[in-house]
Amino acid sequence: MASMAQAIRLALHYAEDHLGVTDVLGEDVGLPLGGVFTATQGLKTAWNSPLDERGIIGCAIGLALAGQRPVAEIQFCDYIYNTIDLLKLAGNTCWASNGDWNVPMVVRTPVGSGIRGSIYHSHSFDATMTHIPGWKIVMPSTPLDAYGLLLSACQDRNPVMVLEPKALLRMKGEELIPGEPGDDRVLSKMIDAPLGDRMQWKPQWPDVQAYTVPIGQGKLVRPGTDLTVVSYGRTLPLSVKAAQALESEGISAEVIDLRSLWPYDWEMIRESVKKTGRALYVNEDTEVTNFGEHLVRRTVEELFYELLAPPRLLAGKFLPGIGLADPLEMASVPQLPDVTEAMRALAREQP
Amino acid sequence: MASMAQAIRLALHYAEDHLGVTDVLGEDVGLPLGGVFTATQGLKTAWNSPLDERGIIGCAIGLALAGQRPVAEIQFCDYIYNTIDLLKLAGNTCWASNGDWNVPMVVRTPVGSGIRGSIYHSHSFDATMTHIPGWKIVMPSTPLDAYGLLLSACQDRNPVMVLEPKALLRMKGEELIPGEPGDDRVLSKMIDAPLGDRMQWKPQWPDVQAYTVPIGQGKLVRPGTDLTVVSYGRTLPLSVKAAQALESEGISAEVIDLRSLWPYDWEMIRESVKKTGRALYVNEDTEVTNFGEHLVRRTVEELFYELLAPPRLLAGKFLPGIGLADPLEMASVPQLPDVTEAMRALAREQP
Amino acid sequence: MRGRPTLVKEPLPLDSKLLVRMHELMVEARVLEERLIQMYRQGHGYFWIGGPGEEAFNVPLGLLMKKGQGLDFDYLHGHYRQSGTVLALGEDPIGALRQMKSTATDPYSGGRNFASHFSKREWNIVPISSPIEVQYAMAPGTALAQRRHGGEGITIVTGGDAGTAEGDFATCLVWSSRPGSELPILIVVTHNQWGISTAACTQQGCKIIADRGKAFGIQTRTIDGNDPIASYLELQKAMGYVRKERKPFLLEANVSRLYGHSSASGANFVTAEQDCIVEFEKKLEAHGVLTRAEMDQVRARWSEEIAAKARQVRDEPLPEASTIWKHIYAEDR
Amino acid sequence: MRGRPTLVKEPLPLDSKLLVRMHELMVEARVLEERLIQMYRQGHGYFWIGGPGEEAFNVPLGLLMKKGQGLDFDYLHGHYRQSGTVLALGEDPIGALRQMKSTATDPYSGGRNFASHFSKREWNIVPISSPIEVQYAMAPGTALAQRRHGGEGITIVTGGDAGTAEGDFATCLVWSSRPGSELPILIVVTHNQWGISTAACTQQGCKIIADRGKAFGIQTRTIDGNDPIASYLELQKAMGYVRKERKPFLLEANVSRLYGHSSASGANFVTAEQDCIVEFEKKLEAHGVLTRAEMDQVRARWSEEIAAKARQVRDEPLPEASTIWKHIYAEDR
Ligand SMILES: Cc1ncc(C[n+]2csc(CCOP(=O)(O)OP(=O)(O)O)c2C)c(N)n1
Ligand SMILES: Cc1ncc(C[n+]2csc(CCOP(=O)(O)OP(=O)(O)O)c2C)c(N)n1
Ligand SMILES: [Mg+2]
Ligand SMILES: [Mg+2]
Repeated sequence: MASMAQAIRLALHYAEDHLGVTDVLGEDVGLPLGGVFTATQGLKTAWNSPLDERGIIGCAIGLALAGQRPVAEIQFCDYIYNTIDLLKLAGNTCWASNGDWNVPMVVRTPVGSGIRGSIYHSHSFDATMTHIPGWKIVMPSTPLDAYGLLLSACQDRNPVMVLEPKALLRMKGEELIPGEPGDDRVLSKMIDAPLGDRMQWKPQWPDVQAYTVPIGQGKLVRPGTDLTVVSYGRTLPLSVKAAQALESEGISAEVIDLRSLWPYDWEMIRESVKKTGRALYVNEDTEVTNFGEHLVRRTVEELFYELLAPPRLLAGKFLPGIGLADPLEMASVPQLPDVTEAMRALAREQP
Repeated sequence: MASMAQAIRLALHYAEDHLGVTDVLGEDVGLPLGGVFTATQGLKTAWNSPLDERGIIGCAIGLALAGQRPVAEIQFCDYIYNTIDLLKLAGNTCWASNGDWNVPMVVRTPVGSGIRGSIYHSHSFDATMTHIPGWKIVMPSTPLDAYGLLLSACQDRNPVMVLEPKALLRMKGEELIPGEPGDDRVLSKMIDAPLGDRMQWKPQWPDVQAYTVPIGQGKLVRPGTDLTVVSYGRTLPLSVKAAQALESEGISAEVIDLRSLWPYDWEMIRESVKKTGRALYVNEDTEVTNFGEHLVRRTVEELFYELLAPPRLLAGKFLPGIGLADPLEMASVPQLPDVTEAMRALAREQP
Repeated sequence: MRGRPTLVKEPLPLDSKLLVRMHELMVEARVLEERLIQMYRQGHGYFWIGGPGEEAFNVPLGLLMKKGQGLDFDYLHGHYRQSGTVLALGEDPIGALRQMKSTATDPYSGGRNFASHFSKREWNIVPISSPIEVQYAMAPGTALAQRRHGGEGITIVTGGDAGTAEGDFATCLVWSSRPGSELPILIVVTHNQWGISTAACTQQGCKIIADRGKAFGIQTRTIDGNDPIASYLELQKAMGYVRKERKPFLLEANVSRLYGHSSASGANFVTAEQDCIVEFEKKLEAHGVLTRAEMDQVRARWSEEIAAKARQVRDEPLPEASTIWKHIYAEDR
Repeated sequence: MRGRPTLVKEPLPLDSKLLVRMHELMVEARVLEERLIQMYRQGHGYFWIGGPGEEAFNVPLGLLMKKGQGLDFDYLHGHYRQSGTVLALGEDPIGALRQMKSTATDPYSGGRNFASHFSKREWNIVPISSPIEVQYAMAPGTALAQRRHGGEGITIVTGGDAGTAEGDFATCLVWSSRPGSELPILIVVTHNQWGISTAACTQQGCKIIADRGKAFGIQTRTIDGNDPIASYLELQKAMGYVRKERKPFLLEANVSRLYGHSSASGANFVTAEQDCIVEFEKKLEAHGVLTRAEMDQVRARWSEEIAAKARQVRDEPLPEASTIWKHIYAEDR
């Protein structure tokens, strides 16, 4: 099964061939590297940009205004913070021009911890991004969702931010992408660039098919009755694992993979929380002015009287960075024991 | 009584003379203008910078590292969004160097709506800023608090962000700044730059005195028993007015001026909400991933079982901008009737 | 009584029909701006900013643009002093009045944005936004699309002198001159010596802004933007180069700022700066292209016409509060 | 058997004691970096990035710096290839090993930051941070304080070639050259022709990066940063100018990148690029400054010494989890 990085590559290939993607631009996305996470290897429209994030986002906006379909990459979301004004501009251009112009661009950027990235390769971007109006924002936790969400993003008439959880980029999926060969080694031979000189290498693309995950649709990953866990990205598989572990303690947790952060599937959350009366939101961004706090707010706003316990947030500590040493990273962002414990505590909480 | 703009000027003057402030830098802060809101007129260390916000924040960091005490101005917070990475850097330098370096800088920037600023002179910055660790963040709603908070900011060994509510900059206070002459016309003659040629003009500074508002301390502006309203900046006086109006309906609202957004006076909020059982958070930043949502989260996290109704947030609509036309601005951010209605509804809410 | 001025013999280097047209548009633009200022003064608008003093450059720019939608035509990434260009493209001045008044009919933003924040997709006029210099970061995008597309369409980006201190100006130079990927882009700086209250000479170690292009191998030129004839000829050359060679050109135009920065600084007429229309009219008169009386008539005609439009706009409704929810996203088609 | 090389007669332009010292430090830096790479390979660190290939430039830079704390001394706003400079200032290499291993004893970040992210307030070494080019935006701040303070202290900022595409590089040029407020700052670009996998020639329309200073009236120079003697002499001149004239100088040094970008790209030795130590050793030998045997000894000595330090570091503890809460704020004093 394809890894998430391979799934992204396949999606972009499909989007180049079928959805009119004209440019995959960013630092080191073209030859010879094909992206620091290999996500853009072999793509025919990939080209290396100058080392200038403002230029990358600016150029993508310009391309989009000119009717192209750019997919821009910011190498790590840690380096996107000098472009927030431009992201806001991309998000307000349609509104500011009263609908005259639209900006059909996609930005992809790896986010989060899990690869020992230290202070500047561990940032999360969901809190900052969900505060910027005019964008759609997605964050897959499986290769197939990455594929399906990217295909949706590349067809949207609005700017779409794709947050790619670094920790999951190399993880293989459990579902085949339509058209993907069943054998991983075969897939790798076809689309992974060889070591050494790649300038002559050409990928052999499998005939992948259209498959879209509509933006705004969550996924009920695991049904349950005692509490609702809503997560996305790196912490989603942890939530599933924790739910599995807690089964033996008689705790039945329902787990929702939000997948789209904006717009998001409130319907799915609401139905679940109405059923369980307990909600835990899990993400790894720092916990002050965090998107999970928005979800907590909405939960109390609309479901207060149906709650059996306060909705909880488990998120990253409010620290200036994630330290490199193992004990530091482990203590800074939610790990499996933290998720398990938070779920257990909420399930058992009594007034 | 001094206006908030005058109070800021007096504070910076005091800080130049007594607290070691070395540089008041920013676009048009020096001669001849003294700031687009007149807040830096007549200051001896004020100097005009190039039109480059990244340069302003970068230079201020460098000055602070070199042992100076810079106070940087970003002309409108709408134009600070290309410097978020640098703000993050200022906030993480002490932590990243394990305490070796500190960054004693102050950044001042006008925020919010209320002057018909349209899309790019109406932004709020409290949500974005409270998500950046390592900073202290204050936002006065009266001239005296502006004075006292600035004096604290200029003595802090850490970066401090001062958010100045545009709508209140020209409002006069109800309390004298220590040393301020009682007569407004006298004060104006002394410290307001004349129209016309100012190159030769020198202010005559009143002998203002030390007065600090400690960072982290809220102010209980109005005691009450039925609900707690926590606000800051432009919406604080609206909350007070609404509370006064609701008195006649038999609703007794306690109003807290948070003043410091980070760290903030949780103690004060907690005691109040414990007493009233109802909490309304009011600000004008856009409402998704909003700092008020953090306060809501903390409220349910710690006080859930003492609440009589869900804590509520009244904030700006999640829109790409604030439109210029009157009906648009009015509909986009909380106005007096909105605050009054939100308070009334919360006070009357029954399960 | 002043006599008829002696006619200068040597002919002007532009066709007199064109000169008359340029004059007409410059006056139209000036009258429009003066009306906008008046509207501000009378409370029919919250804020004024605009282009009086830049007509001699902006009008020729508009006349020389290839107007239309899509890659075969010119893209304009302008800033808030661009009225002369937009009028020269053929825009009805009523749009600017409507935007000033924030009416629902405002064709550029539906009452949302400040005056002089034009936007017109039909003519490749990218929405003008208030933040200084961001247009320089975006312009390489449309230019890149045009490079790929071929043809003669080019991208034009404009901004002020003080703004070149923002990194985005450098971004534009870097992205426009990548070896083998040079872009068909005309990079314009209108140099009026000011950034709000801050004099250029106190901030700019770079005396000639156009020189910043040289290290990148970009063709550069600094011109007298107060002279519409020089502007026309220089723009023609520069745009011709960009169109044909498909390479960047950096053009710095020295201009005036005739009503100060904006209404925030009073919007009063500044007598110390050269007025391009006065100078041009002297020249037109001296060369017998137009008489004083004819020129007075042009101004009177525009004053009347624009006053009438302003009256029309006065009664137009503001946008409904509920419209804030419109166009956050472009709908699917 | 290779015979003793013929001695070159004409003397080298630097004192031989200095040459021996420079060689010593260059070897120390190289051995340190090779040890760091080895630690990465053996799992004693998560990530390596560093300066092998830049020793010929970085060592003279460190030797010529005025070392100390405060405005009278030089500030260094470096980047992640600065080990040669830091060692030349007299730093014990064990600090770099500790940072590589993320131990609690890491003197630069307490186990928080990546390798080669030095910080030492005592010597005005501003914390190196990972984002490319932000140091160019901050450096004018320390330089401005020094301009005001007077004396001979200057600010030095360094970064790579690809990074000059960020607007912050332009910001540095703008802020350093304000008329009447010129800053005492040495702006360095180490040009290794690469930004990770991207070749400079594919991105830089600006063939000579130093030329970007010219429009700002900044003195500029492009030098062979692989030659420690040339580097020393050129740095001496440039730093002397900045110290005395209190004006900016932009110095571009062509250097090699001998182990690729970082451990992310394998950290393998690149044979195609010039190795400054090999070249320097040839010269030292040819001029009779050091013999092959002496130089081999230098390397052996450092290899041993640094290996011993690495063994020492191996057993040092990692920071405690609870330390994450330390130093978010500087405590009041
Ligand atoms: C990013 C940003 N910073 C600050 C401002 C406020 N501002 C508006 S115009 C202006 C001066 C612009 O000067 P210049 O670029 O020379 O253009 P001019 O107005 O002189 O035509 C400033 C500082 C802004 N609009 N955008
Ligand atoms: C703002 C930012 N963008 C991207 C990166 C990722 N990155 C690290 S090093 C590098 C290349 C730097 O090239 P150059 O400036 O030439 O320095 P060199 O590594 O060649 O010395 C990139 C893109 C980063 N660290 N910071
Ligand atoms: Mg100007
Ligand atoms: Mg390089």
